[in-house]
Amino acid sequence: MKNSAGNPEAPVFGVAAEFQCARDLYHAAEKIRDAGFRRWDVFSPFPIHGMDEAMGMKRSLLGKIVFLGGLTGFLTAVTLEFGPTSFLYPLIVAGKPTNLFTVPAFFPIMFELTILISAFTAVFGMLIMNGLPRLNHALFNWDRFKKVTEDKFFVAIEAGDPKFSERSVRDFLESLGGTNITTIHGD
Amino acid sequence: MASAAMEIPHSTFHIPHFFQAMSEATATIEEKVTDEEKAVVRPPLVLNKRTMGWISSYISSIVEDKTPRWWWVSMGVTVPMTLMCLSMLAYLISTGVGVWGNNHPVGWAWDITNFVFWIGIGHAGTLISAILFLTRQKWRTSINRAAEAMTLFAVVCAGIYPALHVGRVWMAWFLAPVPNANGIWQNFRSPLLWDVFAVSTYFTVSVLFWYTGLIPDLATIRDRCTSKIKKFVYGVMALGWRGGNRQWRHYEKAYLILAGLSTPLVLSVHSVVSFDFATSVIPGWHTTIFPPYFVAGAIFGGFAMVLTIMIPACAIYKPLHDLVTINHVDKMCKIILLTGSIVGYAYLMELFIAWYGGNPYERAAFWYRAFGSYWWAYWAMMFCNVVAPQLFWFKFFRTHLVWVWIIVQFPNMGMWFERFVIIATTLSRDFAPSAWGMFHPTWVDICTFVGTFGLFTTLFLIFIRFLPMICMFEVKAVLPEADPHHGEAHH
Amino acid sequence: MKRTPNHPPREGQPNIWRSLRELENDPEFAKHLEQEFPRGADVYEDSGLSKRDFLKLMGASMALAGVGLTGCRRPEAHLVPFTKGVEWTIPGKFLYYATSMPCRMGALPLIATTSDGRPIKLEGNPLHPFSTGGTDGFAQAAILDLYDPHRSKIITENGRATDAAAFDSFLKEVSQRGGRGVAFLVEKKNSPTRDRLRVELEQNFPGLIWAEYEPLGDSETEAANDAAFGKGIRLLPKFDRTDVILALDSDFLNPIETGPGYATGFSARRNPDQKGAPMNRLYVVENHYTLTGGMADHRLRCKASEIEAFAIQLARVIVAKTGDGNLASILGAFPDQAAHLDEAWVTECANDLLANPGRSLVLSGPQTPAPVQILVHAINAALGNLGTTLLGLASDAPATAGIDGLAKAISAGAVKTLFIFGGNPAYNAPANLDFPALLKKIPDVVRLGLFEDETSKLSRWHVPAAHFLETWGDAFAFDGTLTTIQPMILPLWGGLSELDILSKLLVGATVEGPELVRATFEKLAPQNLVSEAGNMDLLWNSSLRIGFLPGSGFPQAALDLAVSSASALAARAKPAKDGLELVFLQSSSVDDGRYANNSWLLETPDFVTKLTWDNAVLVSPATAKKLGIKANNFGKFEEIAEKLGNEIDYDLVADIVEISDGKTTVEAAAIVAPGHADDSLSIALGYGRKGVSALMDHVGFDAYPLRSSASPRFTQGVTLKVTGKTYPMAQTQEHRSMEGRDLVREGTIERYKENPAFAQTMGMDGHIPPNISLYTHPSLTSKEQWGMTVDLNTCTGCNACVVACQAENNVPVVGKEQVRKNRDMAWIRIDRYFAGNEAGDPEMLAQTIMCQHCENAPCETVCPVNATVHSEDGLNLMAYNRCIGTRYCANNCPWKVRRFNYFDYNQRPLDQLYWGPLAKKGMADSLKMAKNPNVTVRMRGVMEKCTFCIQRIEEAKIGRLVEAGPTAKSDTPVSTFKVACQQACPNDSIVFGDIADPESRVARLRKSERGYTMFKYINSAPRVTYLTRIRNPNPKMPGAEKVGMANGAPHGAHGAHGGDTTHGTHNPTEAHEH
Amino acid sequence: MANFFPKWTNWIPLKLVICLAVIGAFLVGGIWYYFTPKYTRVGFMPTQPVPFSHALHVEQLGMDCRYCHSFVEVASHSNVPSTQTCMACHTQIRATSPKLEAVRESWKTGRPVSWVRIHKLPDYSYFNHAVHVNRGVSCFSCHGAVNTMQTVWQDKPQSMSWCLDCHRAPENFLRPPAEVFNMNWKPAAGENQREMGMKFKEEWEVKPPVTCGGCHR
Repeated sequence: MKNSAGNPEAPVFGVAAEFQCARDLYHAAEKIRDAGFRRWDVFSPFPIHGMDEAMGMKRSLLGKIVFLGGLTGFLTAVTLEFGPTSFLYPLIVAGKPTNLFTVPAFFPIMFELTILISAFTAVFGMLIMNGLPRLNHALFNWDRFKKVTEDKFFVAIEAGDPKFSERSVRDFLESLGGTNITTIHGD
Repeated sequence: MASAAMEIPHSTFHIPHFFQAMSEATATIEEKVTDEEKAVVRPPLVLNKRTMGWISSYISSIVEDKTPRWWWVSMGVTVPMTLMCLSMLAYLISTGVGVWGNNHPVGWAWDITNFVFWIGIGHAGTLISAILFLTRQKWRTSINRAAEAMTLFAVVCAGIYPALHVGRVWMAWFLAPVPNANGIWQNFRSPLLWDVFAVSTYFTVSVLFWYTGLIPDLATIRDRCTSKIKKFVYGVMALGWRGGNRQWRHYEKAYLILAGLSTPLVLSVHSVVSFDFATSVIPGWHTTIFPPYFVAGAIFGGFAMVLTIMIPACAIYKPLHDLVTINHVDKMCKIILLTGSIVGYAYLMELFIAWYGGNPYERAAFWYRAFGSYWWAYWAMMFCNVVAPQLFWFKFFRTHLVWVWIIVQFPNMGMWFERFVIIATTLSRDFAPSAWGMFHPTWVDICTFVGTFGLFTTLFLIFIRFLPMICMFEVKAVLPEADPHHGEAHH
Repeated sequence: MKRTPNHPPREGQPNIWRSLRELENDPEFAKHLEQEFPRGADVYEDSGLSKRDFLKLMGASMALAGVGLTGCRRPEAHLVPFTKGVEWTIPGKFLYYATSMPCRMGALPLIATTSDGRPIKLEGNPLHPFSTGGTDGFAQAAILDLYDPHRSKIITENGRATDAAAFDSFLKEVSQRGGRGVAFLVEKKNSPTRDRLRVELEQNFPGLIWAEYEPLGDSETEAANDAAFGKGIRLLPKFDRTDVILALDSDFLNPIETGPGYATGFSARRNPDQKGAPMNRLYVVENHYTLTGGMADHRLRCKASEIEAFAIQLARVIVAKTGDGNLASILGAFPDQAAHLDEAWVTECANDLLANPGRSLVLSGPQTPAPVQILVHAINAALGNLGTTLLGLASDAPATAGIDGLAKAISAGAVKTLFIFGGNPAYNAPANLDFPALLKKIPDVVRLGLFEDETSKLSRWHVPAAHFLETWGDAFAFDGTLTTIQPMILPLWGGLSELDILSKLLVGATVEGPELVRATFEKLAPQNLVSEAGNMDLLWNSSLRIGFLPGSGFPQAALDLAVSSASALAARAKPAKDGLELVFLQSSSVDDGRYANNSWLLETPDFVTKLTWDNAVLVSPATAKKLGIKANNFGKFEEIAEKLGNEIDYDLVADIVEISDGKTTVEAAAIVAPGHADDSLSIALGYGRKGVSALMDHVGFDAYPLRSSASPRFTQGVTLKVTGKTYPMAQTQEHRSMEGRDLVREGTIERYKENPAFAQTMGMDGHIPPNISLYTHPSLTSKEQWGMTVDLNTCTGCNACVVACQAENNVPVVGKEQVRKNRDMAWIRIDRYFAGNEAGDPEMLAQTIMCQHCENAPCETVCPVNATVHSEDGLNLMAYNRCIGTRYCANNCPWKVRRFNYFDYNQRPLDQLYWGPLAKKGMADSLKMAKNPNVTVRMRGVMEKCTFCIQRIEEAKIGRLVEAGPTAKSDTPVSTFKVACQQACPNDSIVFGDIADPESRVARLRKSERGYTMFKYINSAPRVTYLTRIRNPNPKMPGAEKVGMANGAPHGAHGAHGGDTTHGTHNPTEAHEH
Repeated sequence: MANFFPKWTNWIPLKLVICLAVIGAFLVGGIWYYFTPKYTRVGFMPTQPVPFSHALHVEQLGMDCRYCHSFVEVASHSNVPSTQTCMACHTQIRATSPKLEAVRESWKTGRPVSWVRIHKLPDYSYFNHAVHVNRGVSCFSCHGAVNTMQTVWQDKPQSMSWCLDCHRAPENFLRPPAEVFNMNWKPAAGENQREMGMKFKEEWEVKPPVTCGGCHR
């Protein structure tokens, strides 16, 4: 017999196994990586140090995106400040120049806007790259998976993976020391 | 193992037992430290070998269990205060700024004093989260959540003042650089406009930072809670977090970046606030020392407020002492001692420069601060901010919660006096003696200020009731068993 | 101006100026003024304004645009044109008429600005030979009196409202009855028409008693002059010929005491740079600080009762030196007394006078007793000043009874009908007469008054009086120039003038037009003038037009001292008693009480004490200590601060004292007044009125009960007791010392001669690096560049500019409570400092402060919304409608001249400011009419400040452009205009103009070596330049070395700097006077 | 057990974003269009107590603006004619027309006709007609083709930025002085408004104020 979660009629999402501690999960991940799987993931209550290498993933792109965000913020500020002050409606204020000499007075706002837009890009960039918010997910069909936010560790290899075949994957996970190996269906 | 949490009775909150509760807490911590833990070179961040399960279940239980009586009691106090604050503001807007004590020459008084006071308090949170995160100070994990929340609520209180101290609130939208039928724009050279941008940016970024940190913990609660409503609410708020490593890796990156952005932001906010004064021509305001000294002051007051709030919180939820250890308190006291001394140095340097600079107006200004009609405010500031914190040189005062709590009240008061001294006394006597005049607060001034404390506490109470007040996933991450090589030979 | 289809045709000569320029070169035409104002029909609503006036108001709604800042919504607004175009009025364009304000020292010639038929501003008439354009605070505030909603509006009989018919029939009855028992009690007005009618009236009413009463009048002077030089002689000082002046208790520089024009020539001779003549020198002997005392080179504190002793001592020296027989014999008539005043002072002063025979002048104020004035005349005679620096004028005013005479007649039952024109005897008659009781004795008392006051309550009839801006009239200026009074508007509430009632009594009817005045005019107009003008009509019209009969005036009279009669009067002198004396002062706010309802004046601070809304007993520091009067009842905290050496005098809380002359006791707050004579108390009269109006009642303390006809101006042997009660007072300036800062800069004439620019390097100004700016400032491109100079050498601090500004710029009144909170709104203020270390006897300095229109204005850079920016012609602009009220600009203003509307002062009653929305909204219609339609009325929550009268600047520029039309006539100068404060200044201390034009006066003065700007080191480049105050001490005088040392002594070696405060006050309490 | 949230909820975020974007766009656009004087003021056409037709008087009878608005060249504001002015003609012409009842009434009683104001500047801005019409700015530039209006309406937004458009570039509006009151004037063929305007601007030294002080006192 095999235990499964979700609606049996629904297509298979993948096969998942449970691990007891971060260490086991870490080594399991290394093996899965070496086995050459593509579409799989490990799940843990907290980020595990060094797991990226263990899964053989490159650095997140987020940094570069945020840089662009910051640049946008900065340029917005420059236009926002010089536009009105020097071009749209130049006024004599305290005998101060409207040319480049006035930059010191403009700096604070440039800085703030740079930060603001960067921060927005960082957060929303992260969410989008993580495909969040996504309230419904096949894994949520599996009751044991609830523990992932408490103290349990999981591995899931998705059906979308070219090397995926339910039987072999189940055995493979078993060999890695995974428990409660379960086939996850959608709903 | 979740059952472990259930055995712990929640101490119900009685004012008389309050301090006693705290001192007990101190005592219990001492004995609970086992020999093994003592042996460890660096004291462990979490005491009593608490497991991940215990952390989740205990912290979540604070949110999940039925509302304790003390909570209702305190709300019963703070909500009316909040309402008082709001009614005062209604009176202010309907009648005019004249209901406050402001006058010529003292155009700014309690309004801006309270603004700077609150915004200052609003610094510790993001500072702890950001700077300590970047400097890999693991001990921050157990206090940053509450501290950040405190930041937000303090900024909310602060925001009230600059927004409503203006004569024509209904025209305040003039501050927003939007195209309009009058074809006129803002003066981007005005420190006040910098303030608008700085404070709003600071608030927004802090919210993002705070919420980002909340997502995994919200997921925890989502997965634990049983009632449909909670499932829905926390479910939505958790955005469907799954804790997969492909998420964690972007998540951590984002968090790192936010920390990196917040750090200069924190420093910039109070610097910009200090520009309100530093860029003016008024003797006593026109000072280059202001930005660093304001920032130091803000951290100083901010940490004081964190302790003021966390110590009682831990006294109520005793087991939290395993997470917020005496070690944390000790570290924060040290920071208060440091920043307090920086501030003290700044005070003395001001006086020195005033004398050394040879500008008679400057000299007079500082003479009046110390010995003029507001001498009492000046010396109150000196004592609270410079003298009182020196007690923290002694480990005893850093490690006995009752003492800590009492001592940190001085920075809280002192920082208010500092702002009052800088703003009101300076204005009351500047260039032309013919225009000198005193400021006297009115009952509206006082009630509004007291009211903001009500608002602040109310928001904080709501926070600890409905959101995990300690960052669970980060605390788990600093447990020994979180290390993927935990207990392996080569480690 | 252009012709337009239905523009009124130009024939004849109107008594109108369409602009002040037209006054210089005008087209001729004739038009009678009363046709300007056809009788208004019904009365509009409750405001009681005649409908026509109200329509004028509405018709001008566009011009009146300004009341309220409600621009955002779109209320259904209406345009209400006239049904018939009112001739000469162009909606929204000002018309200027010449008129004048009657006052006790002679008429005050004015030009009234009217907008759509409403007079909105009064200014001095620059053409008038005597006043030459000066005004005073009272004249400036007269507009408010005109529109005061509290003015009485109906005729009452025994307190019950009745109608004109009833009153007329009463008058008819009186005139038919004729015969004895009719008396008049009037104010001094110098009106020839009134005198003419009075004489005619005396035919109908044999034994008619005509009494004039002025509580602050010059009866003593008249007595002295009559005795010394013969009946009806007036003395006119010629300051332009005077090198040395000694003023004995004479505040001759104060326009409210002498009327502007009296001191003409003084300020010119005060100028150290004048060609040909030396700068004059002023000695002052007085008991309390007056404007004149503030200007003195040498000032001696002296009890008012000791002035006599001083004069005697002075006379002795002069007799000794000159051996003048007349003086000797008059001196002999005085009871003998030992000299006990500062011998050296008197002698050196005398020597200085003797050194300048015929170029010196000794003056004694109207309040000094007649014998003293006699002696002063004799001294002037001995110094050969009669006819040179002191001229005699022969006025032929018919003799009048005093109030004492009238009182006798009343108590003798000889008065059946008493007409009281103006005044308020029930309140201000000498206490010993107990006038209220006397009034009750008279069956028929007819009271003609602007307000229903104490006297009205005791009168059978109260008749609302017409304001002088509502009536025809005439008056002699002090020098006898026949000055006309023409109405600017119909009586708002149908009041009657004195002339109306007199003519009703004479011919049984009032005369609508100027006939009565015209008749007098024709009597007085000399033939040669008539023939010059062509005919009487033309002369009359041209006189109305310029406001006076040119070439008229009292004839000169030779002054020869009538020794015998003089000695006889002198013999009445009694030596001063020891102990406390109480001196009754003229209030700069309420005069003798007549302006008790004028909030502009009540909020204008007294120049010396800076008190608003109250009067107080002034005591010298020493006497205060002796009597146990505290300078202020501080809180504990402030007391400690003062112990630490700070001058703390914030938020004055004064002690209440009891002053008693044995019979009567009066309670009043006492404040310590530097420079006051010891053992002497002073208190201003006219306060403590009751039943005037809600806001004005119980303002200050009434001192009249202590005043008797025997001692009208000061009384001796009073006792003072500190009650232990306290009284909060509202001062606009609490601090007294300059704290060693070089705000007001002064020096002696010697120092000026040796380094004319000494003031420019005083204090920190000696240390400013040449390249103080980091960047180059944007250039101000406009052709005109506006600037101002204030000459501290001639500014006396008389407050005329302050009230003028209030009237011109719709500056709101805030009330005592708000002033006490330092929320007064004045755009221009006069800072008063005391300098010099002698606690009792400091030097007093005045400095007029208004927005300095800094080119690099600190206020501008901090405004987040660009509500205050700079114009190309150098004005620091304030756009109220953009202001959101952060108050940052005010904080960052070194001069603290910016004013914030903490409440809706214009729209809410001052006693309901804290009620918020519950308070009554809106201002009385009549007060709306008083507003200047060209100046926005500011709302709550916005900042405001001096604009350099931008409305006048813009009008002038627009005027030029309209003239230029489609041509480039930009070379035509902006038409001559003055800003309000400059206009009002009687001493010409304020000069405003285009500093870009090197020829302009202001440009030349700015370049003067006396010129300096305040707080120069912050590099805000102010557009207001102050001219250093130069003193001319007599080196031989005791204390001469202290004169002109307000900024400390120059240290010669260190040429670069002016004062020794250069290096700052290590302890700012240094330069303290105590 | 199954998911707490059904599958379709996964689309909510995307839909939400799109909706908000659209709503936001409409909001901004709406305010931009409907809440500016261009919309709120232009076209304001109240019914007047007297159905006075400028079209009739100006276009057909060829009356000059200045016949009624007599002080426009000398005063800061252009006066509304007094009843007198109307009656000057209407005692003879149309002396009994019911349309003129209000005018005759006013003439009898002396109570003025109260016209509904159309062009209302805020109280704090001071506009001066005289200086504009004397320096080559036509009535047309601010009031539109009043000569063709049966009932007058507001033709221009008369907002601050609108004023500034001309004050910054008067050359686009200046016309020959003779044509100021000619409501039908157009630059003749071959004439270019801009060039002509430039010429006038230099010749007459036209420098309209653009700082606050020009209009706000």
